[in-house]
Amino acid sequence: MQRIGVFVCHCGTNIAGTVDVKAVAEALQYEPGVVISKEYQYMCSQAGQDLIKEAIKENNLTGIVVCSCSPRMHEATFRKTAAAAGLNPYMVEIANIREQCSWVHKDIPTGTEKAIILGKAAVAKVNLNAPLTPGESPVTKRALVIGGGIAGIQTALDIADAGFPVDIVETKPTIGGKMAQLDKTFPTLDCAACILTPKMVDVAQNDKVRIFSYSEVTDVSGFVGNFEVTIKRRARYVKEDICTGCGLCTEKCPQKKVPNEFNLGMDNRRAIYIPFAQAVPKVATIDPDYCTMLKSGKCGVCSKVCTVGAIDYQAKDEYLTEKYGAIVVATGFNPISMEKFDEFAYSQSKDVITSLELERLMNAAGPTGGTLLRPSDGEHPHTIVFVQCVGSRCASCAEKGKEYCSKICCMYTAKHAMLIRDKYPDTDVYVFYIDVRTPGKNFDEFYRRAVEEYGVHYIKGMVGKVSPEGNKLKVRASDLIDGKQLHIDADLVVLAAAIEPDKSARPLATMLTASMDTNDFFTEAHPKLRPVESPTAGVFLSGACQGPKDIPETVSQAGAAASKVIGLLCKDKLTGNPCVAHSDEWMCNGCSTCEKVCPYGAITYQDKEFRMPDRTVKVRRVASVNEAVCQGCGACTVACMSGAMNLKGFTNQQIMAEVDAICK
Amino acid sequence: MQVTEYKPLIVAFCCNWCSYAGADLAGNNRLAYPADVKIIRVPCSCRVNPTFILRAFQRGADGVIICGCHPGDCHYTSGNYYTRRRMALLFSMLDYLGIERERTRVEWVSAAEGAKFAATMNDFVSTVAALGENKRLEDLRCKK
Amino acid sequence: MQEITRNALVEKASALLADGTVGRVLAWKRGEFDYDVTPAVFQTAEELARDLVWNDFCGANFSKYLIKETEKSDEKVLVFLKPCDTYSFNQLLTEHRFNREKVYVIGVPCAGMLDVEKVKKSAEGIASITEDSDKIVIETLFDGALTLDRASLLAERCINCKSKKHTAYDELLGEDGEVLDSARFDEVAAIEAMTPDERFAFWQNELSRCIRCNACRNVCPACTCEKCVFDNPASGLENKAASDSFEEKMFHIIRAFHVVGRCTDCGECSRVCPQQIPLHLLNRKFIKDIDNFYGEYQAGAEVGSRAPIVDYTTEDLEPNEAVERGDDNA
Amino acid sequence: MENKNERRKEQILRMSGVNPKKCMRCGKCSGTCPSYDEMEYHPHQFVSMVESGDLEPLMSSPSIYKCLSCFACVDRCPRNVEPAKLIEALRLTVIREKGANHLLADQIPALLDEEMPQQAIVSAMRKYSK
Amino acid sequence: MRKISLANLDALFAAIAAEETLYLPQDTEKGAVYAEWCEGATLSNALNTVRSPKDFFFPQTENLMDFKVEGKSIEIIDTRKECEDFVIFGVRACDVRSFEVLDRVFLSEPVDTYYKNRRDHGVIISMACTRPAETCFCQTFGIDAAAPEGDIVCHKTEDTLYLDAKTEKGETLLARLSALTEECDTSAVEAQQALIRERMAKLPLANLSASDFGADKTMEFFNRPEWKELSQSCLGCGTCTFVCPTCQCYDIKDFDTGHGIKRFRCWDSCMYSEFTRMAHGNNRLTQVERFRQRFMHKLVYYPTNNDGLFSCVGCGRCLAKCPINMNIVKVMKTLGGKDNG
Repeated sequence: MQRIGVFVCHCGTNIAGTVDVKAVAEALQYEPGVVISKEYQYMCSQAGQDLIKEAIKENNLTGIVVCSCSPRMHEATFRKTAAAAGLNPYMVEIANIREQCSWVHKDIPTGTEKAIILGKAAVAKVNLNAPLTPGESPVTKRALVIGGGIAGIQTALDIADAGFPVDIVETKPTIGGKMAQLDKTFPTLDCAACILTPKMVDVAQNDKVRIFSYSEVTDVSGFVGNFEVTIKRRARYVKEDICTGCGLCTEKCPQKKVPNEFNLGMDNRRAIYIPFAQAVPKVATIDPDYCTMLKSGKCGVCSKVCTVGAIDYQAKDEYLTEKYGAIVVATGFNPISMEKFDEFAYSQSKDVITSLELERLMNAAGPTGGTLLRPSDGEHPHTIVFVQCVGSRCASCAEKGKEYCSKICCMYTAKHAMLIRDKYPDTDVYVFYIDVRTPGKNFDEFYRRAVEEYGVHYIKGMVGKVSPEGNKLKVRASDLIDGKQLHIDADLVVLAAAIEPDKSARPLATMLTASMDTNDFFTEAHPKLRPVESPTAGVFLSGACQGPKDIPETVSQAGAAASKVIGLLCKDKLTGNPCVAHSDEWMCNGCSTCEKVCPYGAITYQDKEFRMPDRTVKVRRVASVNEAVCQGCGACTVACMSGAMNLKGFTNQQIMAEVDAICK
Repeated sequence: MQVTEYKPLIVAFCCNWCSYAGADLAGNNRLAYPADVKIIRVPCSCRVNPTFILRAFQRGADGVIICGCHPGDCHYTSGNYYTRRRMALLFSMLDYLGIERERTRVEWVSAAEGAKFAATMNDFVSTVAALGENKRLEDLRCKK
Repeated sequence: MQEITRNALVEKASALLADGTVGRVLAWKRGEFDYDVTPAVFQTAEELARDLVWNDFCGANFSKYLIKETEKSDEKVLVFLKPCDTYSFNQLLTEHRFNREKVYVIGVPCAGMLDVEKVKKSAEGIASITEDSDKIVIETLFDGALTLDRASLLAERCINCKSKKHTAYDELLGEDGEVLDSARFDEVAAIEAMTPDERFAFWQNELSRCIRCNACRNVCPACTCEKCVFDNPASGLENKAASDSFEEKMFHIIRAFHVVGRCTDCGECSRVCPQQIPLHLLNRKFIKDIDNFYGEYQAGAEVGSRAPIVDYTTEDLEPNEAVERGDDNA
Repeated sequence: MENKNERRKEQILRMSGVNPKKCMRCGKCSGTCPSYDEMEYHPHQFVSMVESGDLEPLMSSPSIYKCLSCFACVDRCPRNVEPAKLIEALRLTVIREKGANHLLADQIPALLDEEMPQQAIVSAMRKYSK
Repeated sequence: MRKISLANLDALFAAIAAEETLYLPQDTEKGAVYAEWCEGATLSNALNTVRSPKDFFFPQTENLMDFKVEGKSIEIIDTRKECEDFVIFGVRACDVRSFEVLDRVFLSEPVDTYYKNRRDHGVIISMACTRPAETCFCQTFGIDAAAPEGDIVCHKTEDTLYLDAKTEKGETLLARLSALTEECDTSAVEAQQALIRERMAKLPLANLSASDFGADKTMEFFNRPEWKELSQSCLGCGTCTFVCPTCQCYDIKDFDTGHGIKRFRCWDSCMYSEFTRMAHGNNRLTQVERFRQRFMHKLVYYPTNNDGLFSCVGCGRCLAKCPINMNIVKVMKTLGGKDNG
């Protein structure tokens, strides 16, 4: 039998105004198990907490019920109070008589009656509470970073700096990600390569970091501190450890007509290639879709020219399995497809391009060597129209655009406009915008410079239609400030395409049992307070996989994710949430139903020997819950027919006792 | 409409992450709903065993409502999807047994939907009040 | 008339006992009367020759017995399974309830089993029952012989047989049949078409007769819990009383719910109910709903399938719609 | 007066099914409108003026008849606001309040010429009649 | 001996029902059941009811008392109600004997007052069987289906019902019905009895003998190896015990209604794994033991404590209802084979 103390809080007049707290305390003192029932002005105050602590000690209480505000507010407080008085913190139950009673009911009789019932339910529950102790599990001191863009690189560097080994898995042949494709960066106009490539080199040279490029994660099992990850290393047909990256093969390869994805298909590369000069690892990769040797067995030029014998046509995909304590997702973003925006004629004209394509066109290492030329005829464009928010903030059709703001477009467009006006003062640059969003350090100043110093025409209004006519692009747009419709004959139209999470994110989320929002961005554990953690313990988020971000934000989030990982890897053992499922092995019949519903894979089955009542020994298949993985949702408890599976802290018996108390 | 004096007893199971927080928000915003609603906190709507629902009816509840995160928003990724299937089948069965379908309900209420929580409860209470006392799933022994 | 003769079963079983393939045989044993058949374990060819019976009253489904039987020793158990029994067999394998390696399954085609209650309703004082192609001849104690159509005496579950196809066997006697297009949901639909008041009255009448003997549960091949929640004082549900209508409703709703997606619709529950409550109509309602809501699913059609109740899609219908949908079906 | 205007607005919103609050003032409707230059008030202005209850100027402006009902604005609006439907509702409100059709069916034959597309006749009927 | 034309049966029932609640077997779609007689109800022709009439004296569930908890005090409330007089009509010889079996349990010291209360107020009108079934074996236990016991014994022929009072209770009731009935001799009844006995002798189980069983035979049967084989297909359900007219085991439990405790008793079955569970656990761990208990009780333990009286009456209900057709006849034939061929 429990010895329960009931503590009713007035919360000033918040509760006492609508609930007769004295009557509540009085009514509850006769409930089974209750030995003391008190009320006080503010239970959460130091004095209130002291009152509880004293009562626990004086009356040898085994459990307490606090009738107060929502447990979401002060459950943790009162658990600490109880613990300080030597009571197991899970012997505390809260009756929510503020948010769910005094604040929503008007008169005192009603409020009091309901408060008493809620109190009785809490008492009924505490009567069945059992002290709970969180479980412990060891931590594998190695981290995995999925994605080798700036987010992944920064996270890996920071983790490695703290002394923990870390692996980067990148699907592309090189790390670097989107940032490697950029020309300059706002608002300082640093050259992207100049600030990124040193980091790439750092990461390559750091002996704590292993880079698995041209690889992908194919399976994840385990749980926080103890993940087991299978990584598929795709065959690149070049021995990574031997290739010197001299590039001779990429010059001699006879297959020259392979669209160069690094330049977004605006020029061609060879079938054996190094994506760009500063690639890390700087080794060649054979594209099996185009290599004639791999496709038809005829050629072998690269093998002949390779002086170190790095070419291996027989290479196969390899799988390796590694253990990690933490996983960081840094899968990044892509611009959405512009195919469906007919009004902007993206599919009709080569001269309608996306901003990322413009980055390549302006990059010294790009297809035009850094000279801005029209893709259609290689002429110098004189009139350039930028269209903002293409597919962003788009509620109309989900299959076309995205409802959210892509966040980075305002700033990079200002950057583009400014760079163009700087380099080619003879061009007219129009930017059509809905709003210009510049919340960042030196951002608005940057945008104003584009307008004021560089003479970019910023027009509030939207482009309605782009129609190719001859070698011009007829742009029809509104100018909302001047109240007129503009007709511009443009040479080049640049669309600020919305960005979306990388396609690899969703299957990865499934493997990680990490949750995603409807846009396939990873969900944070808390949008404000835990922005770099996924709700799945041990999985962290870095960069644009969590939501649109610019480089400074990405880097700071990458650092934050790294510090969370370091915090985790520093621990030798993890303590879990004690409100987890528990299988009564004697009751379990081994049917595997619970295993199927567990979203965390926390339930496994094993054959165990049991000494039966008739003294025989029987081997039975029974479920066991990995308490470190279980998050305590309770899906298994309902799936279990025999009631063998129960949830600590929310047992069937406790919930039914609450039901009974409420329905008295 | 006829004004009914009947005060029904409503048991509401709310998931800790969304609906319970939604109920708290309704409280924060002082959005009134009848005191007939008594909330039981569960970690996830998928913790609600059909047994609990029947138990509530046995003990005299007139209506039972289960509130959880919106599909897709479950704190545990998939809990409310299981709730949805389980309750769809259970409610259909109760209806098949001739038990008034209005006495059971599932609503998705997010932590931000305090107003929806209050509106849902107001609506549910008045619906159940109109039906009157639960007679088809009652246990006579539990009557006062 | 069953296609395979009793002797074929005896010969097959005796041969497998003789060559050591199996150590025991689970089969039907003759009793006091022609309709009196008991599931039994046979150890020798003599016992088989003397007592094995295969006739129109061999309704008992052996699948569940395999749990107990396979634990007894390392020898293989020979079991005869009718097509409907094989679904239960697979479902139990899905739930890891016994070791497949320890069972030797012989599939027996089934022409449908007779309903003993129907037989007794049509004749008092039964001395003997014999078959004559599609007729059944009942010799009575006081009224002479009666000849009845076999079809008129078939059990409901056999009239609405869902499948003549064995979903699992090591060896098959005779020809295998097909999965049938049965009208098994018609009765459910008829109840759905009633008004709520009629439905309530119907079930009140049926379920109030329940005496809580647990025959339905104990015979059910899906009810294989180590300890049933209704027997477990710790569950908070244990109650032996057939006290008032609530307990029976609770028992039958929860029991049906516990076998959702696992019930193969073998019909044993209705067969054994001493009060003749059509319990299969509860389970079938769930099966019908699952088919309607989540796509057709037959428990036990294969080993290892995932029951819809432990699965989901993000597009599932809402519980409040489910009830509406029930109407459209009516 | 205040009330009448409120009722009118409510009716227009109900008839059109448009929620002008969804508008984010991007002006893509006006940027896309082929009749822009013919209009005194432009599609985006229709949306914002209806929202602010500024109905009189719109109803007395010839702009409401300049809309071609080509639905380009409806198609391209990123927020599903559907300005053309709003304009149509305004038009209908004007005609209804006048108590008569702007154009009667028997007036039409005289206005027809061979060049006129069938579509224009149909949309004219819709545009000028109750 | 009195008689009444079957045509006047309704009048007879009405006369009884005028003062006492009358129950008689009535047909339903799912077999015959005892139900209260009301205008228009007809007597079933079925041999017997699906459930035995033991419910009248020993109902399946019965509230014994209530506890009311107020603060820290507990009040005990006696919920017994004074039972009204009632008449059960048409009880077969086997079932009449079952009341004797129950009486010896419930009316021996300490007397079960709940049972006695109902027993005192019940009048049993029995009915001789004319068309016994193949499952009948009452004669094995010395019961004469042609001459049942009871307060009033009835014989039904083609057109007439003969009534003969055997007890004081019966005589009082029959006297009250004298206006409807007329005095007659016993010749028609004797003729019918002869026919019944002839039929009984021809039943398939006519030669079943219980002579091997009876008092003080525990050691002879307890360790017999056949129990294992007999019980192996037993499902452990309670069907046999719940349709049995003589099974008298019950469980007493408290039910918390939320505003008080109801102490009730309900039938229990020795076939259940939870039967007579005690603090240390169960005393019969396997189905073999539970199975053996039931039949040993019927055939050995009960006779040992009750002057050799068997607590099986051969009604055949368990033969008809056992899901796997295992029953006392098979047990007797297997274990007591000496006289059973």
